[in-house]
Amino acid sequence: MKPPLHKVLVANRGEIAVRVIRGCHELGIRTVAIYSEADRSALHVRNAGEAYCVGPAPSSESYLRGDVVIEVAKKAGATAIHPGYGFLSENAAFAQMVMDAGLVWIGPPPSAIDAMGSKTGARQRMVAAGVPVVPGTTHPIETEAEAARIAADIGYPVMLKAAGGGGGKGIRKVDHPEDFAAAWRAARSEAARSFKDDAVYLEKFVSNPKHVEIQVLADAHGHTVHLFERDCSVQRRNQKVVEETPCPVLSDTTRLAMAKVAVQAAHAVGYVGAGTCEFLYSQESGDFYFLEMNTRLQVEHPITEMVTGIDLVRAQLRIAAGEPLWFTQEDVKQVGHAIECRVYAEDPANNFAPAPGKISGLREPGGPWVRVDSGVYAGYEVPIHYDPMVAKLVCWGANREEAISRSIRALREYRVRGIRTSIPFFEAILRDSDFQAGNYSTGFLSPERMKALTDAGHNDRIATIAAAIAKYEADTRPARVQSAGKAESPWKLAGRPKGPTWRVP
Amino acid sequence: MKPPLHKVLVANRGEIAVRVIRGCHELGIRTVAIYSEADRSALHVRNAGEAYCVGPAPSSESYLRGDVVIEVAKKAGATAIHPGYGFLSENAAFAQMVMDAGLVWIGPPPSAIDAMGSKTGARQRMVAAGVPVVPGTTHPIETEAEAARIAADIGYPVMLKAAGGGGGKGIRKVDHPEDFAAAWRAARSEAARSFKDDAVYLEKFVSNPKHVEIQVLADAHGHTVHLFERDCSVQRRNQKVVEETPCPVLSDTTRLAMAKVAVQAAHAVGYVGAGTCEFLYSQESGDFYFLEMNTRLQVEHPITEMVTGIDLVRAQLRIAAGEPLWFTQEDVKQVGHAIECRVYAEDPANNFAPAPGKISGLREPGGPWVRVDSGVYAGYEVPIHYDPMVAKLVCWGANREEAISRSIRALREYRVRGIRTSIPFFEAILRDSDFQAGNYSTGFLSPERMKALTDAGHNDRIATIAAAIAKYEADTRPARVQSAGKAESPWKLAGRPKGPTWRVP
Amino acid sequence: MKYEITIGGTMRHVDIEPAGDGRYRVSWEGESHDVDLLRPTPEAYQMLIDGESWEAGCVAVPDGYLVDVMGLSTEVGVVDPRRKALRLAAGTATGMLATQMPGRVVRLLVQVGDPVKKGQPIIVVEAMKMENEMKSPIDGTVGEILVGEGQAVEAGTKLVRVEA
Amino acid sequence: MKYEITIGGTMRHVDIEPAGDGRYRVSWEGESHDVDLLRPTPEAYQMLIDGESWEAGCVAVPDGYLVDVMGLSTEVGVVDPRRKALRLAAGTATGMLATQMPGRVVRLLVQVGDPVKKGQPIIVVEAMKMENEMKSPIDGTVGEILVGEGQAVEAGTKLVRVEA
Repeated sequence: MKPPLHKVLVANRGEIAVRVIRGCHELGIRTVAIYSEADRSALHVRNAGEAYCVGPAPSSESYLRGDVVIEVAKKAGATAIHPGYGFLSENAAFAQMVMDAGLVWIGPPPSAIDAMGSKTGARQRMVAAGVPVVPGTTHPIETEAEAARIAADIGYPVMLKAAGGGGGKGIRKVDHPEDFAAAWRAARSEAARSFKDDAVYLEKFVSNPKHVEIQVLADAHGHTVHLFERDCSVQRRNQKVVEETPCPVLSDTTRLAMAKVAVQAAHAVGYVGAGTCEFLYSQESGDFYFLEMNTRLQVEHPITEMVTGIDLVRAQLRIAAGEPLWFTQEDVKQVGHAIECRVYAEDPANNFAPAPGKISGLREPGGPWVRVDSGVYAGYEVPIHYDPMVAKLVCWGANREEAISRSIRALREYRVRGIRTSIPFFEAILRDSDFQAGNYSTGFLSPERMKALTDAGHNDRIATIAAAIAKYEADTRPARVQSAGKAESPWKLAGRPKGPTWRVP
Repeated sequence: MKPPLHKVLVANRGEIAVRVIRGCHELGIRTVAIYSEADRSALHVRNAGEAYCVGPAPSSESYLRGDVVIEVAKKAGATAIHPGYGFLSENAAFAQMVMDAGLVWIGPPPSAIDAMGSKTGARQRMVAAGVPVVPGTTHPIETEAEAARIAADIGYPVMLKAAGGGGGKGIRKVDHPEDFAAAWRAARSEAARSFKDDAVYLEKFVSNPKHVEIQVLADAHGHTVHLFERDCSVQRRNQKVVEETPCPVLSDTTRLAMAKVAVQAAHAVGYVGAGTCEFLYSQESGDFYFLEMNTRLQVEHPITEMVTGIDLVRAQLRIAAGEPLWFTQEDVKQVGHAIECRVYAEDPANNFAPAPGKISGLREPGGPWVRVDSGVYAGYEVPIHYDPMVAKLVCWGANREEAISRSIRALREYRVRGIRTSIPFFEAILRDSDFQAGNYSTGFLSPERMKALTDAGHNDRIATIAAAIAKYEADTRPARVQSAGKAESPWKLAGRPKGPTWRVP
Repeated sequence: MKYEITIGGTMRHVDIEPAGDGRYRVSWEGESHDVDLLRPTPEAYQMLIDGESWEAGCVAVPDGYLVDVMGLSTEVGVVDPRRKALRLAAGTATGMLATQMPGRVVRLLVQVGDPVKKGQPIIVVEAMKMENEMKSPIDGTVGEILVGEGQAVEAGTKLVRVEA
Repeated sequence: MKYEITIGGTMRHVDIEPAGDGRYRVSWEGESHDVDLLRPTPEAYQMLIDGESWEAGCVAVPDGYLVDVMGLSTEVGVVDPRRKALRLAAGTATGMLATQMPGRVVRLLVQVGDPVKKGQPIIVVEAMKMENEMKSPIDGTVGEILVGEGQAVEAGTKLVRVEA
């Protein structure tokens, strides 16, 4: 590794800090972790080469203090900063400060972050670059005639939306031209009633959409490649919970068209490093529309790593060190299938209520093609201050069926004691027949389905037996905990029957 | 999965039982574990669907009791038996008993096990099938003239070996024809003195050999494919410790020639299922010689899985269920590089003395392309009765350098408290310059290298500080164990400085 | 030993007898199981139930256990009938609302003396950037409020006592 | 607090002072370190040593600790000089041989009264199908044999006492 990346400060916490530290260590790069006062016991502090406290628990006083982070980097002799995701990762001003301090910024140029930072600005740039965005107007339309003409242009179905609106009022979906006039009047009058403003605008209706995104990698020498797509449509409260690649319903033609657009979008803003273009994909029309570009590593980057064999963190580091891409688009192959489940410390059956607390016992799954990117360990107390995601389970399979069955196997091996997690919820999702058919959109986790998914799986028979024994042991031998093989010498056990033993006469 | 594999009894223990159980569960097959009285707390008992005790701790009274195993299988309603490796896996009589009991035997036909069971018998069959074996005679040679002629035939260097011998006596390596007469006399006279029998035979000397083996898969419909090779030359006491694929020194021509021979050997004995042909490969001549065929799954099968993407346990199950191979030889690709380190509970610095005992703390490595096939867990007591291998660490990389650096990273994350393991020894091996150059043979772990590999790495500075603090805490606060974040409410920590904190003025 | 075990609305009379070496016989109407128990780690109850391998985590809560099987928690009431008789004789039912998670009290929605319905939100606790409404466990009257707005609370902290 | 710390043949006078909140100042000739200690699990000493992150496992053994750093164990003698003075006044040096691993005693190679050299094999213990010769810790005479052939032993069992 080149001198600029002698020692990297990772300006993040949790599993992504652990992930970046691993990538650095594999390249022989030294690492510096930062931690808030609530994070002294965090796993990234244990795994890093060095670790320094940057302030109190609230992110605004620690992980978001760019000035402190740069100061620590310089005192610790770090030569570069990796921001992970979230926190300072998409802060162009911070990126500039890092570079001004003479440090390497492991991320895209501030200008690219800026260009993609505002949704409307990005939309205008993308339109100029020929990238498809959800068609429509963003300004109110004056007359019904003009509106009908625009609707015909962008194609039915369309949505009429109150310009001053929100909360579902003044919105009308129009399926056919013959319904337009009535819908126009209804929308305007409802808008006037609700918002005292009858201005209405028009947008293409994307029905049954999937959230599909394309991973791109660009070096500082003008080469940009894509690493195919991820389907991130399983969402709760606009947060992704299960991701997979390939997207089970995308045709090769659409996949490549979308990928081409993503590369084009990255080019248009002079992108360098790893980034992701998010699209809305209509399962009915097969059309797709650019939503935004995330100018950083994504949470779900591992599934792309699993099917392409390309280490994205290693790639970020090598690109930041100035290396040109060491492979071409033709070298990138999508092999097999990968699924990620984001393990949250929360209770899906209780409206995803957070469930921080001490992890009294932990056994992570292992074996073939099972990857756990964890930010916790047995004995760790999940703090109340940060995102509830504690780990990611990533499983690869030779095909989708294998990836699903392997994920279910791994989820059933996963033991987290002391806190509630979304682990059993994932098993219910992966066993859902619509999920198994690939037949799901961003509306997948509807209230009805949530109820079905969280009702299943409880085993009252086992709970009854366990509780009876626990009570009996508490009543008769309160303090006894028979640790494996500890109570007696293993030699003494020999010859003593234990458990049902069958012998052949 | 077909009805014959409704429920599988796994006639093994430890990591391989866990591995097979995982493979079954991924296919929706129910599992039955067996355990000895010393293994009630073993991980395979925890992971299986059902578990039954088959006898006392000694293998001969439990895991090797084929009659009991079959009885348990029938009582539990199992329809098939998977033997793992070791124990009953290469016992043709047991395989026959299983089939006679109306159960499916997940392994090759007894006739194939028998054919490969005796080394001399296998050698004769292989010679007949045109498979290369180490050239030489197995019977004593009468005269010097005849011996010299044979030596010239098979090519120098050759080994003269006392027919009645052992322990290194009566052995002479002969490099050139002009040295033959003297060596002949010396070997015969030493043989006569040592064993009262001057009979001597002759074998080709394979210098600087590598142990390379080929994985094969055959279905019951006459299709046999190979899954490329594994280099298993890093050995101690003839036991493999580190394996990798591809072999770093094999040319593509030799690789494919060796693979072709392996497929041929499997064909010759009517092989069905997963098997491995072991070869001795001469790095000097480039020649290779068949040693034996292991008619079962190998310990090191995961590295083949990692580079081919083919799940070998799943393949065994599908083949046993009667499925024809679902891919052709052309579909099998060797992608990237994989390394396995066998984690033993032993002390390499102390002549590999076994180190059973209680694992008081365990943190297995994770993250990208790191696979742990473990047979243990935190709190488990490694029993004294069985093989000391407790887990396997398997890392994949896009190339050999990446696989090595990832393995080192994973080894440094691996924490096993309470017992000694070979984990730090592996780091020394992977950092060895000869290993890194691929320049190693079966003689790699010489006494000199062992000394160098086990001397390094101790950090006296850290040990001094840790011991001083441990003593101080014992002297002042004997019972205090500050568990992460447990002592105080995390809220109370906020605002209180902890650890070095830098602030920008 | 006999216990009354309640899951959801269902109550069973369960009989448990030790069979030596960590084994138990657990029976109720129509069902009977041989259980071989091992606690590989303090929090894990690893059981071979008639040979079937199961694992559960049991955490004691008032009048029972929170039992975790494959990550799904179930509240299981366990009552020793002899003790139950004693307790029923003793006093009034009250509902104590405690928090299962550490966090910070954001808002109190009731005052002492307010009548409340079972399931009515009475206090809001924040953790991990999310507000969570905590509900009255019973119909009754707010008897005591044990925390203040803005106060940090740990798991298990008692928040509000509702009297029936 | 001052300790005499011995690793291999090297002895250092180490001074350790608490600095509050789990922090310590550890110094010896020419070196001085700020250490922020956390014990995330009972067996792990996680230390930030002047900011560098290290982890060690410490197991108490007679007169010191077996310290595991990155899987490599080092025997570290730790003596409180005040107590050492007391002990030196008290009696004779003896070498007690104990087993680090559970197993079975296969053979005794010495009898009480035999003179032995440091490093001389005196007893054979078997575990995991391997025989292991255990050696005398000091030059001296066999004072007591505490186990018999065929006997099962656990880790830490005292086997033979050698008197200097």
